[in-house]
Amino acid sequence: MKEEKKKTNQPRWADLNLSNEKLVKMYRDMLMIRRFEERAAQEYGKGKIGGFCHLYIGQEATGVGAIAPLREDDYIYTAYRDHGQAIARGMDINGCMAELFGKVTGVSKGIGGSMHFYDLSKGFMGGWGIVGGHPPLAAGSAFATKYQGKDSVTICFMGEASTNQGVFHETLNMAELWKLPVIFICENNGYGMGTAISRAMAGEHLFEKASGYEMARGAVNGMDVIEMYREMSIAIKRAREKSLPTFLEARTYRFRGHSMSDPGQYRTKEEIDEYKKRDPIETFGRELVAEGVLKESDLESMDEQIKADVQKAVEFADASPQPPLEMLHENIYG
Amino acid sequence: MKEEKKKTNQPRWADLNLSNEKLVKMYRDMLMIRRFEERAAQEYGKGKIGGFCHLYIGQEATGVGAIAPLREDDYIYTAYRDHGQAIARGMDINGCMAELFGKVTGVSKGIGGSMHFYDLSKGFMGGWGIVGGHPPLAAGSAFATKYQGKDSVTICFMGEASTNQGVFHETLNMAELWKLPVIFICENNGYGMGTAISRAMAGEHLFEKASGYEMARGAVNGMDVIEMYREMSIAIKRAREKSLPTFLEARTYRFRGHSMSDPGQYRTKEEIDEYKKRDPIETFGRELVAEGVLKESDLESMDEQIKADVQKAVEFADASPQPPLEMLHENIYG
Amino acid sequence: MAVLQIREAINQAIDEEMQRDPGVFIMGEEVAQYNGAYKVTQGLWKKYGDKRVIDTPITEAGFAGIGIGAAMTGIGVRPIVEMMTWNFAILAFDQIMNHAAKARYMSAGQFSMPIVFRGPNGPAHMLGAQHSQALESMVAHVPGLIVMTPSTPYDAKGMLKAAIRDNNPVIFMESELMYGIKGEVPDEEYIIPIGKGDIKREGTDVTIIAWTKMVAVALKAADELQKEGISAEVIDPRTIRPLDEELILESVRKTNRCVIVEDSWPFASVGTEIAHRIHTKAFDDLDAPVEKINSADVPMPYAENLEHEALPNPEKVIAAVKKVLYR
Amino acid sequence: MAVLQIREAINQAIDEEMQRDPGVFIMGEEVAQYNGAYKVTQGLWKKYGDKRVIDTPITEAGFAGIGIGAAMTGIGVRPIVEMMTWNFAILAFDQIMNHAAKARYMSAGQFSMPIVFRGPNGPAHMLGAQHSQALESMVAHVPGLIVMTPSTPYDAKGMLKAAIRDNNPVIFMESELMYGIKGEVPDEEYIIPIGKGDIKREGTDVTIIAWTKMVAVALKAADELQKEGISAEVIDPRTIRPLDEELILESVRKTNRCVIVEDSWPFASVGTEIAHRIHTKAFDDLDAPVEKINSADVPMPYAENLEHEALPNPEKVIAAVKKVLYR
Ligand SMILES: Cc1ncc(C[n+]2csc(CCOP(=O)(O)OP(=O)(O)O)c2C)c(N)n1
Ligand SMILES: Cc1ncc(C[n+]2csc(CCOP(=O)(O)OP(=O)(O)O)c2C)c(N)n1
Ligand SMILES: [Mg+2]
Ligand SMILES: [Mg+2]
Repeated sequence: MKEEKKKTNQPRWADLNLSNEKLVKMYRDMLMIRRFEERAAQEYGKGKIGGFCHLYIGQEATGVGAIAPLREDDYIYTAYRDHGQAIARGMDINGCMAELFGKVTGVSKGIGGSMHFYDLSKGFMGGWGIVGGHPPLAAGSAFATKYQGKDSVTICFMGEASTNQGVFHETLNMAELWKLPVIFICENNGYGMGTAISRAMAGEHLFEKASGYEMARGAVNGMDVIEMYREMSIAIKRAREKSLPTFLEARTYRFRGHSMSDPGQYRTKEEIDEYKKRDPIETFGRELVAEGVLKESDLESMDEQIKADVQKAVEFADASPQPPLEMLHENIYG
Repeated sequence: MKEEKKKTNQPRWADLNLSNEKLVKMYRDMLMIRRFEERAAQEYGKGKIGGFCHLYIGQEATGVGAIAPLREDDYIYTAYRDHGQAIARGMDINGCMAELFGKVTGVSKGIGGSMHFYDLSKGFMGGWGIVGGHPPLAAGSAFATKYQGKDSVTICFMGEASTNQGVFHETLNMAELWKLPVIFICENNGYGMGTAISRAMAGEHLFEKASGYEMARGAVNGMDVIEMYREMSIAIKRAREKSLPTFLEARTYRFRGHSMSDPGQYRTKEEIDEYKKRDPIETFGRELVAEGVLKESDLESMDEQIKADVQKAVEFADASPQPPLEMLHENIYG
Repeated sequence: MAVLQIREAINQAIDEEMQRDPGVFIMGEEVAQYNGAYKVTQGLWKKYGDKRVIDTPITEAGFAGIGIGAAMTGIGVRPIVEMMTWNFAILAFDQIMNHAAKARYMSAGQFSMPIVFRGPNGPAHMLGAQHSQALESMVAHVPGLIVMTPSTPYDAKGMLKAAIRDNNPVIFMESELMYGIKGEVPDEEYIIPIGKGDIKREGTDVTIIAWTKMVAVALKAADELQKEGISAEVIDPRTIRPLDEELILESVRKTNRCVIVEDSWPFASVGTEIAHRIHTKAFDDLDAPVEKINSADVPMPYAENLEHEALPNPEKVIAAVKKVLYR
Repeated sequence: MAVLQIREAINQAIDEEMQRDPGVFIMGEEVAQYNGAYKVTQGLWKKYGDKRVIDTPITEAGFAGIGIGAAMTGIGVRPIVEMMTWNFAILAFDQIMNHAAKARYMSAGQFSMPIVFRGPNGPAHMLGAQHSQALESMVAHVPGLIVMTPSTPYDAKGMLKAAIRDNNPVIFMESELMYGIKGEVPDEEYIIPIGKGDIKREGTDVTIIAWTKMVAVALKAADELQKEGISAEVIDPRTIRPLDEELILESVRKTNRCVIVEDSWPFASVGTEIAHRIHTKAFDDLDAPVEKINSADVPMPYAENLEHEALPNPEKVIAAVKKVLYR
């Protein structure tokens, strides 16, 4: 692929109007997610983080590629596997780490935890724990912006297993019927906990779940941040300009267990290794170097910087206070 | 159509292995449903029947054509619009009328009412009031017979508007995934209460709702009892012999309001009249006469007999006692 | 003052709030072109059009969720979601309990949730088990929700206006059988605040607590009791959560006896909660344990005689009052 | 006697009943190949195979309904439906409340409903608001359902066997945090009948009522109280619906004081129901109003300190006991 491009002297993103700065930012965001979560896993092991903790490692290109083409006034919904998208949306990593630590300086003041990151000021609408529960909320967000005459777009990440939930179908029907500017990005990482997609879903092609509604749909390589960016740009244009929904299947893979407590015996080491060869960060980093956007040494120094930032985030989280006890009874009503 | 058949001197059901007796029974069942419900409407007007009462008038061919090819050990699920299917299954019209009257001699001893007819001995599993709530039960019935190694089939009637409910989709997915011997017969009468299908459903073709699951599917003229019989025979065979589900859209029409209290201002008189020209009972009656199965006078005497039977059912219901007060606390647990 | 049916009072509340605030809209099954299954939204579609009066597919969970998502964007959208009846809203309980009720808290106050879920609740007449459930006890169990249930046209209008203006998810429970009930409604604007109960009848010998349909039953019982020289005070909490505990306790401290009437099932009901608060907070003022009259603890039967037997009625209330008075 | 974890005791109950009756099967998310999200079904798939240990898609309403439909055919099929947690079962409430709970009644007894819905309930540790709900009060509100909730390996096994053999829909609520708790379980078969409570500790001065996780809290409190010379009786109703009212009343008539501990929200809870029955049926035996200790009336926060603050603990129980003893 790259070979071909070389011949024309054009990188494959030439048509995408992507500045080098933006390309580097996408790379950096992916790497930040990776390092942030590797560290979170360590801190979890030390007991600094509690409850469920679902890592995004392996899926970074999906989140970063989907979020990069958004505008600031767009909205993002996701499930419990939400650290990656939060970071991609530019949420402060100190606040993210502090949230995992259950501290009042966290993005949800320690009340939400790993599964419930929120930042309304950035249109980051979370962070939801009921499988399949948030897609209607995302459609509602699109409904609201359309109602108010804004041209904002809402995107909604969800796992492939959540598309078996009925309310997902209810939502698709209404999104198409009412022409809502919402994009459903189904992160098909092949498994819902320990269940391979083929054991939970009838039908060959996940994206054809949208076919009964005649919704614009398709699959994309979710391990490739550029391909994600490309397909999302099209879908965002459709949503923003024509107020039409899209269902996008992003084929990806999670390198870690479902959550921290998952022994992961339902897939082979070979399968995991196969996917690791397609590591979205490494492959994109190599490509950036090959295309002359970055130097090998840039990658290294960037990594050092990111690790230092993550280290600071851990220190920040650790030093932060827990929420005051009065908070137990605050924000129930308002 | 008939014209063509005439040329070959073969009725169009020649391939269906239908005896004249069976054909006459199908006609009689449809007429019985019609007369039973016309009378029920009258009795409702007199205050003999309470609550909701959803008439099947106009849709008789769907129920009769679907149920006629069943075996005695097959199961039937339906929604609240259940009188027609109950009668088609051979449930006693005295018991049916008495149920409407809320009498202890009713098919559900007066506890169920119009929406909740049951006769386990005939595999008639009801009679459910939550739109979209019963399809999973029907799949469960198919699951159970398959589990027990029986080759029974379960059929499930539902309105077209109920296919927007999420649990319907959950059910379709599992029915196909687990290869359950269940047939979903979606009675598409064009309206869910006052809402035309196009205002509630995205996508052109209702039956394509099953496409994402790659389930066998199709549409059939639900105003034609023979076509229903034909398509159902194929689906039943698929279920019984291969343990595979089918989703069948039966295009039909209800001649009356959604329930007794419906002013029905959402459709035109012209539309209704157009469909009445295709009255499933009249057209089939004419065809039976044309094919020499019955004489015109047979139709008339049959109608007289049916009306007399319905009259007796009303008298039976009227004369029957209400359930004894102790029954209030019976059958909650067992 | 105009004399309105409850359905008209609710309609006016919606209409006025839609007029006042372009962010208010209503969605639900048959609310638009059909004018509402129970004609509560009569005329609104004609007046406000497709954009603001929206017929939904039959997908209670889905459109509840769309309403929730719309409400929490924080861009001035205030959905009213009509549930054709609360029996069907059970399908949306996950959306209501796990999403609407928790978004503000989980986000540490970032999200506001200006949404009303409204529709008829409780047994009507001969609708059978699946259509005859009074579900206030279930929703009132959940912190994050507000639960209101009016008993008169006056209350219905003032309470619903408060609900629509509130920034919390409000469960607003009406009654099919009450939509036709008439009463005076002022021409000028008024609001009945959330959490404010009402004395529907003053009395001195016993407190009868009831809401929605049961208020009429309580009042009927009180009239009968008056003839026997027993003076009953009838309290309508109007808001179930948060409960106007002070109003209730004050009355019971005066009368020292209490009967609660509700048409829900008895086990762990709102009435149980109210009784509990009285038993614990007015223990020394009570001359008899609180009596509760409920619908029978059974799925509602269709047969008219059994349904009648299952429901609370003035006779049962009178008997309970006599019991707490040891008569 | 073997010493088993609760998860093992539950596993044994399922295993033995599957062995005994080929009509018994189990379905749910991750119950088969993964051996259960909390390893409760460990080894069963290996032993019984795909036919009887069935991994479902994530469709709580759908597979609950399939279980219900299978149960009511009356051809000897007895499904056990595992809910990964009860928080997710809210999605299936329509199936459970409107279908499983009502089929027998609406059909005037034609249908039987031999089905168990089981899984962990209540707050675990730092799982946040959507994953930390104790929902027994909601399901126990509904006639037609049976609700059981064990607190020891012994109870878990005997109760679950009763549930599986019963012909009614049984809601069987366990607890993530308790799966590892150990206790003695007889080698020979035994059944603990539905509706039968248990005295977990005898005492004379006060009755503490608690179930599942809260039994341990109550026992801990009782131990502490003993040191201060206060003798607490700890009652575990085990079955929430139908409630072993006699056992409870008997104890309270003896001790004249009662504290209820539950980790659900307080409003219209099972504890409220129990308190109400005591207040009304043992009114004259009570020396103080019943005290209730609940989880805080809030969606559960994630932060460890706040979660701790929200939950019942022995200290809170001790304080409540002292309150009812006027100490
Ligand atoms: C309604 C509901 N059921 C079950 C669960 C437990 N659960 C959490 S994540 C998960 C798997 C979801 O898989 P998928 O949608 O593919 O997302 P992924 O975890 O792969 O990102 C399950 C079963 C839940 N949180 N909510
Ligand atoms: C969950 C639920 N929502 C709403 C209703 C009220 N309702 C009863 S029938 C009906 C229309 C259903 O239409 P369709 O499925 O097309 O069946 P039809 O009545 O045309 O036979 C509605 C909205 C209900 N009974 N259950
Ligand atoms: Mg997945
Ligand atoms: Mg229809």
